Amino acid sequence: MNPEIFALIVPLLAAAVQSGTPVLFATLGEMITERSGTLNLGVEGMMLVGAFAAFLTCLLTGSAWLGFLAGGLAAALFSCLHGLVTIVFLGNQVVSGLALTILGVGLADTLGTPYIGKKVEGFLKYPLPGLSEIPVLGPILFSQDALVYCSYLLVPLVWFLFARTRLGTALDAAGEYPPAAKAAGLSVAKLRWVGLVMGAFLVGLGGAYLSLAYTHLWTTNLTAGRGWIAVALVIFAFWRPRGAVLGAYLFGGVMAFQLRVQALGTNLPSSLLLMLPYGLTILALVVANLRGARSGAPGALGVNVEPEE
Amino acid sequence: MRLYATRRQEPWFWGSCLVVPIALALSLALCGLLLAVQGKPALLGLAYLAEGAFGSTHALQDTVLKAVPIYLCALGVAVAFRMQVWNIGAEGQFALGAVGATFAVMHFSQSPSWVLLPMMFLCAGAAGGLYALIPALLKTRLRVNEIITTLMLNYIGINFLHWLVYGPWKDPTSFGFPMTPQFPAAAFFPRLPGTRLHLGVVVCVLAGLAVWLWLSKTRLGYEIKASGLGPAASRYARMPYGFLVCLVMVVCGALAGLAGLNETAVSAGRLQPSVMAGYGYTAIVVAWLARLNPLAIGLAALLLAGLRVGVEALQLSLQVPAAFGGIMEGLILLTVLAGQFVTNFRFRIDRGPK
Amino acid sequence: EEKKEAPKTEAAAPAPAAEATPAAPEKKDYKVGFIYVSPVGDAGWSYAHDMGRQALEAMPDVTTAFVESVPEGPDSERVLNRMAREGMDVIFATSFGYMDPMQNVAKDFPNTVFMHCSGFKRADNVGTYFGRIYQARYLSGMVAGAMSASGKLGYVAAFPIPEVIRGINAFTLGAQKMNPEVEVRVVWTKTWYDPATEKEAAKALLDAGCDVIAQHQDSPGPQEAAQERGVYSVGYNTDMSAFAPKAHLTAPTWNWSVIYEYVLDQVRAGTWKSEDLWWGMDKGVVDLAPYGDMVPQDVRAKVDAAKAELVAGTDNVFAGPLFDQKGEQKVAEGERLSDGDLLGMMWFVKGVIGSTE
Amino acid sequence: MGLLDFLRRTPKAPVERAEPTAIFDASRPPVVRLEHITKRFGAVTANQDITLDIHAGRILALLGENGAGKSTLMSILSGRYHPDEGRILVDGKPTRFDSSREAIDAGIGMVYQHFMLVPTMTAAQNVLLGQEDSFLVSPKAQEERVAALSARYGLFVDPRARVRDLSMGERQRVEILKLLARNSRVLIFDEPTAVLTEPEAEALFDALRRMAAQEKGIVFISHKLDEVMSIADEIAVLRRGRVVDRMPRSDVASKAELAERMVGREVLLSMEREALDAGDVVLTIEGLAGRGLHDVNLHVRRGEIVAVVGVAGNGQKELVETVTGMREPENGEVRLLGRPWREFFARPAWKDALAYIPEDRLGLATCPDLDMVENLLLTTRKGFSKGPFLQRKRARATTAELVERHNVQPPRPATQAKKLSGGNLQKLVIAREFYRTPKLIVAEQPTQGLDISATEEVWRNLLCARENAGVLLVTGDLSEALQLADRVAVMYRGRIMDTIPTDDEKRLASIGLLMAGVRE
Ligand SMILES: Nc1ncnc2c1ncn2[C@@H]1O[C@H](COP(=O)(O)OP(=O)(O)OP(=O)(O)O)[C@@H](O)[C@H]1O
Ligand SMILES: Nc1ncnc2c1ncn2[C@@H]1O[C@H](COP(=O)(O)OP(=O)(O)OP(=O)(O)O)[C@@H](O)[C@H]1O
Ligand SMILES: [Mg+2]
Ligand SMILES: [Mg+2]
Repeated sequence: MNPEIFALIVPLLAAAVQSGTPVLFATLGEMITERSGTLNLGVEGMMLVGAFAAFLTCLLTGSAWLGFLAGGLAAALFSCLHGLVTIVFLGNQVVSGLALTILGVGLADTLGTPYIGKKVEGFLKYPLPGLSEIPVLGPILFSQDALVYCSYLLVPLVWFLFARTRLGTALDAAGEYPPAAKAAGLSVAKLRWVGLVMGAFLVGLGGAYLSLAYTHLWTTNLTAGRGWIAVALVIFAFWRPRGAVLGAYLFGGVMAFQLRVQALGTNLPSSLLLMLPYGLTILALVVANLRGARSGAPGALGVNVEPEE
Repeated sequence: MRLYATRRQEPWFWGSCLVVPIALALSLALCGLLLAVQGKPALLGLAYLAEGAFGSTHALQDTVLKAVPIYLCALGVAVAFRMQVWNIGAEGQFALGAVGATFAVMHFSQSPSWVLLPMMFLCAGAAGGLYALIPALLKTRLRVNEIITTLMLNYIGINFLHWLVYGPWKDPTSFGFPMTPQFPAAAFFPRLPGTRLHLGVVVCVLAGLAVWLWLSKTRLGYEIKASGLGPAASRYARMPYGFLVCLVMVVCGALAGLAGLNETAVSAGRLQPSVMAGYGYTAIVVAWLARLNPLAIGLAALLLAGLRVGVEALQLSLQVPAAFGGIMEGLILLTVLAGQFVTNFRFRIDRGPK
Repeated sequence: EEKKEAPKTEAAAPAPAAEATPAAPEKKDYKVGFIYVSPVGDAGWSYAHDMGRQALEAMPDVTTAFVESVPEGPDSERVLNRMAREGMDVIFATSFGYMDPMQNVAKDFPNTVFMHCSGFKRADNVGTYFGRIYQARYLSGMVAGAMSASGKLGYVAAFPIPEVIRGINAFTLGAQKMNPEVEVRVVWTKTWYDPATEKEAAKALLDAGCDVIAQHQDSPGPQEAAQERGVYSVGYNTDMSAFAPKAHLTAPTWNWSVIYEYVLDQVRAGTWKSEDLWWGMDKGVVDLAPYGDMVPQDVRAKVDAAKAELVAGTDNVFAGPLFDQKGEQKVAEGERLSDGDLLGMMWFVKGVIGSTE
Repeated sequence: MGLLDFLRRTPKAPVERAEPTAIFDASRPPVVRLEHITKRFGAVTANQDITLDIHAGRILALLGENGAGKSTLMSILSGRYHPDEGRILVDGKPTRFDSSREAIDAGIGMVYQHFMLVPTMTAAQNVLLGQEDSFLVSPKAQEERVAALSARYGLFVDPRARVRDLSMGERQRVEILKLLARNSRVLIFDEPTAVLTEPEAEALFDALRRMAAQEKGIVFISHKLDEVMSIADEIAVLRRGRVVDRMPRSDVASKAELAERMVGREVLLSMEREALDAGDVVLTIEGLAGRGLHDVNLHVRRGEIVAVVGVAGNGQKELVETVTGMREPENGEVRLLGRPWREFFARPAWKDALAYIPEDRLGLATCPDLDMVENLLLTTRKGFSKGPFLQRKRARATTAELVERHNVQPPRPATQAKKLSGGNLQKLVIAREFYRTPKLIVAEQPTQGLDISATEEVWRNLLCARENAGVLLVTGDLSEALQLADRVAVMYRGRIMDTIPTDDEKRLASIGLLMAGVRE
């Protein structure tokens, strides 16, 4: 094929993978949480908290991996507020999640102000020896940073969790029809805690990706709405891991594409170009529905489980 | 011994009267603590906050005015949520409402106020409503999840507004800045005599009443509720589910559109990107906090508006960062939510074996 | 000839920093309010203004207060109103969108001095101010043009408003001064502060063959992208070299305290009157950050020479002949764009590739 | 294994059952003892000071009218509900169950009346939910395990099928398999046979007897007195939340006696049905085909009841959905009250037209979260409208009246549908649908789960309704069909095998074979 087209397309796809990765982490995380029945709209807030914790840890310890872990842990800890309000006190999940976003943004901003403009080494590009030399695929998939490779592993892992483990089945049951889970002797409250915290951990990793691998610096508004995109992509993915990959890379790809269209010179107004990723997401969903895809929303998503029910 | 919670058959009335104040007090105490941690005087800070929100007629008017767009959006969102249609697209519908209002102004700019204002209402409502119809049709015709479409349409709507003000609708005399020309005086909302309160407040009251009447007293309102609670049962009872979805979406869009009109016509007096201030998202919080009840939505909107206005006073007096407002808001919401538990459940202690 | 239109800079005769306001025996405490569009910690626009505010705070009889993250719509009017009510003597509004709200509020508080940054509406008690950052951009463009091997420069831009477009043009003209064949590619992100997207935009430009990245945005995202690819970059707002020591050539920077101190001196002296302050390098409101090590001596010399001219008050940045993107002549040889034209500049000069929408 | 094989399968020789008296040893303590249990739901007292023993090796039948508190009591035993007062003794030791898990661990398992199944999971996953012993699970191994289990107990389900695609009968089987897969000491079956076919029920009883023989304690709840008479060792009768009677099976002489002890009055156990003159045709189905149906022909006249029988999942659902306007006929013609399908359903009248009593009472016929008044309004709302407004006061009064007339418990119109017992909910639905004075009634399993007096009531209502209406009765209960119907249509694999008048004894004998798809 025409090498010039490759020269354009390969970096575009590589960019799609990279800009899709933080969203992918977050989408997978939110997916786990939602499949256990908890709707957590605090993704944006948790991502920010995770991004900040990761950055701070990395700054203080100098270890990128510790930072990465800290990002996940911080978000997981932060999500416990949501668990407290919705699982223990049975408060409305929508409001609680939104409150979490508001709170998380506020916290990250307030705590992070002294660190604005600081820089960390974080994760650098690490082309995998051998694999990165594969033509086309190499530069796209295997010339990324270590966290991208982690995300490759995460997808089958999440699939495996739900398809092949006792825990995954139980989480699904707690999200689909809690009375059945209860009657089978499972503790729905516990399962929902597990789903929430586990999911939040991944969401936090998504945030950590932003501050450690994507930008290597701390500023306000690092997530810039990516948490919301993740929430949307969970639906887009029909609550399935492979859909999340598709959605995250598609979204990242279209975003990168529209920037490249501009860079190559166009007279199209930027506002119209910026509609592209959102419009295409809708379009993709419409096509999927026309082809008869099932929504797959957990039956008890967002519904609290009362003590006696 | 073990503590049990069982659901009350009826919500505990006195409990619900107490919960909000107690939860508020609790979260305010937390906020005070946070202030103290930052080395600011806690009590004084809270006093500034309260004063800034409700402490004077000025402050009260500020709060009420700030609550207007929140209320309108939240009311609309509540209508959709009542039917369990998860419209989180009030933000985009708000944008389209603003665009619609501007369209009216541009085409009837020579008309007197009594022609122009109704036209603005009409166009804003229609634009917001029709915009909301897109996800409604996608949902009913193609079964596309509305959460995702409405969210995406928010971004698209805002970019559409941007395109207009950066492009075709840009005021040639604005030195290139993204804004339409100033609206004529006839397009401004009349004020209630002696105050800064304006027509928008009246619209809120009327809209609230109408929605309440509609939802609780009419057959359509009943059908909306029933379809929301049991889509299968509503199909069984031959309720026009698709039509109802479209209807609630359009109403929600229209109300959000009116909020957009309010923001463009009242203060900005022209369409510019900064009319978008995230009320569409705030509305979701408010609607749920008030459990979709129109009156309670009013109170919740005032509470949130007051908080946001008060935080500005706090900033001005104590120089706490703006993000602190977010922390306070988040904490208050979480405590109030958790507090509602005692209105719905009673505790029992079991001293049985084990 | 240069000052044929508008900016009544000559009114600002007294050198601002040196002025010690002799004739103001009033022992009054002056309260000054600032309203910012973003958090002050953002290391960008609001941060630069806040440095100016801190300079005021250091003045003996001045206290300052600010409200940050105020959306430009109706909220700003309320905040301005509150500031005026609380008895602020001078209020600075630091974003374009505060223009109309400030006009509305100023009507009700005739004794308060209002200063609006970057707008064009004035009133008896409302003055406007701004800085000629394009001068510094012109210089940074010269550096970039000289350092580019490919002759393709990338520019990550926020919003298509005259301020940004003017900057892109000045940058391009500067670059062309060093390399007439140079072209500047523009990507709009429609964000002021989204490091990841802005970095992505820079990468898009790099993929399109650019080898120097400039930005009109507050985040250091584009700097990072340049450093990672081993090419050069031009920062903005403040010296951004910390983010990309190997890439950072220089950056146009702000120093708002010059204007703020001047205004306050005028107010204290009782001589303040509504005017438009559009100050440039000559007054020190804008400057160029120190060059990176990689900038060779001959380039530095040329840029320094151009800078000296600007500091001396000769502003030839937009001197003719100027052609627009399509090659049509906009400014004839020997003429120059008026300030009015500059304020509303919505076209790209020849050599810029991109849309102005 | 096909259904045919299942039916032809020679039943295992029933395990010899020892004489109850031989097993029942009064000196032996009960496995489980419920002591002074009281449970209230707000104003409703579901259980009042109940004391009940469950003995190993014996089958205890729990009888009682709808809403008597059977399910609640057993839910307490299975750890789902927490009693307000009283305690549970397991092996004489006081225990408290805070969750089903603890009850399960104590060896108590329950088949719930309202299925506790996860609709999106496979039958196998549901059966083994919460019981896998290793962290990793293999769907294949699970399916094999469940297939073996289901074959063993003659409760056939496809282990790979998702529960949401299963018929009610199949779901019931999954629910029972779930319990059988555990090794419980006390097994509670809350109306397990309501949606089982007769052979399936027989297979289940075999299993129950075998378990009892192995010293399991078994509680069996049913409204079908035949079943109770044939399987119980002991019988306890609940009324209005109290145990009002308790007896060994051997003390009861006949079904009629049992019925009387249960209801407190004499109950007719069969219906007198006089044939009425058939009137106009109210439902015509000609050549209906598509979506699982093949050339279905049927007509129903005013004054007659036509029963559709067959094993669940043979096209009854599709037929009913078409007739009730939930899905459009693909091929063939359907006419209701003389009007073509499209025309009829374009603007269906709420009154004097079609009434539908669906099998799914909680999700379809009613909305669980609405109260009785609003549930009444579901199908009658047009009758309570004045302009755009709803006459809620009038609706409340009507509801109160209907609730009283049909003896719905509790008689508070503000009660949410989900808080009604299954039988009472059905009464509410029937009250509502008959209030519409329909001309065509489609009733799907109308007495499933109803107590005998309620069943009697429904039967009487249906027979009575014939005078003005034609009735299409879809039922899995052959005896019900024979009691009520004038003609019986047998469905198999989407076809109507035959339509037999109920007075044609000779042809009726072949129904069993027809249901299995065999035509001589
Ligand atoms: N969750 C609940 N909330 C309120 N009331 C309830 C609840 N569950 C049951 N009830 C009430 O308790 C009483 C007993 O109900 P239960 O389900 O135990 O009856 P049942 O004997 O099983 O009846 P059926 O034979 O119809 O299944 C009924 O009056 C019912 O309305
Ligand atoms: N979950 C359970 N709870 C209680 N008892 C059970 C359970 N599962 C099986 N049993 C009892 O254990 C006995 C042995 O079970 P098994 O499955 O080996 O019987 P089977 O081989 O199918 O029947 P049989 O040998 O009597 O023909 C069964 O007869 C049954 O009574
Ligand atoms: Mg029951
Ligand atoms: Mg029953």
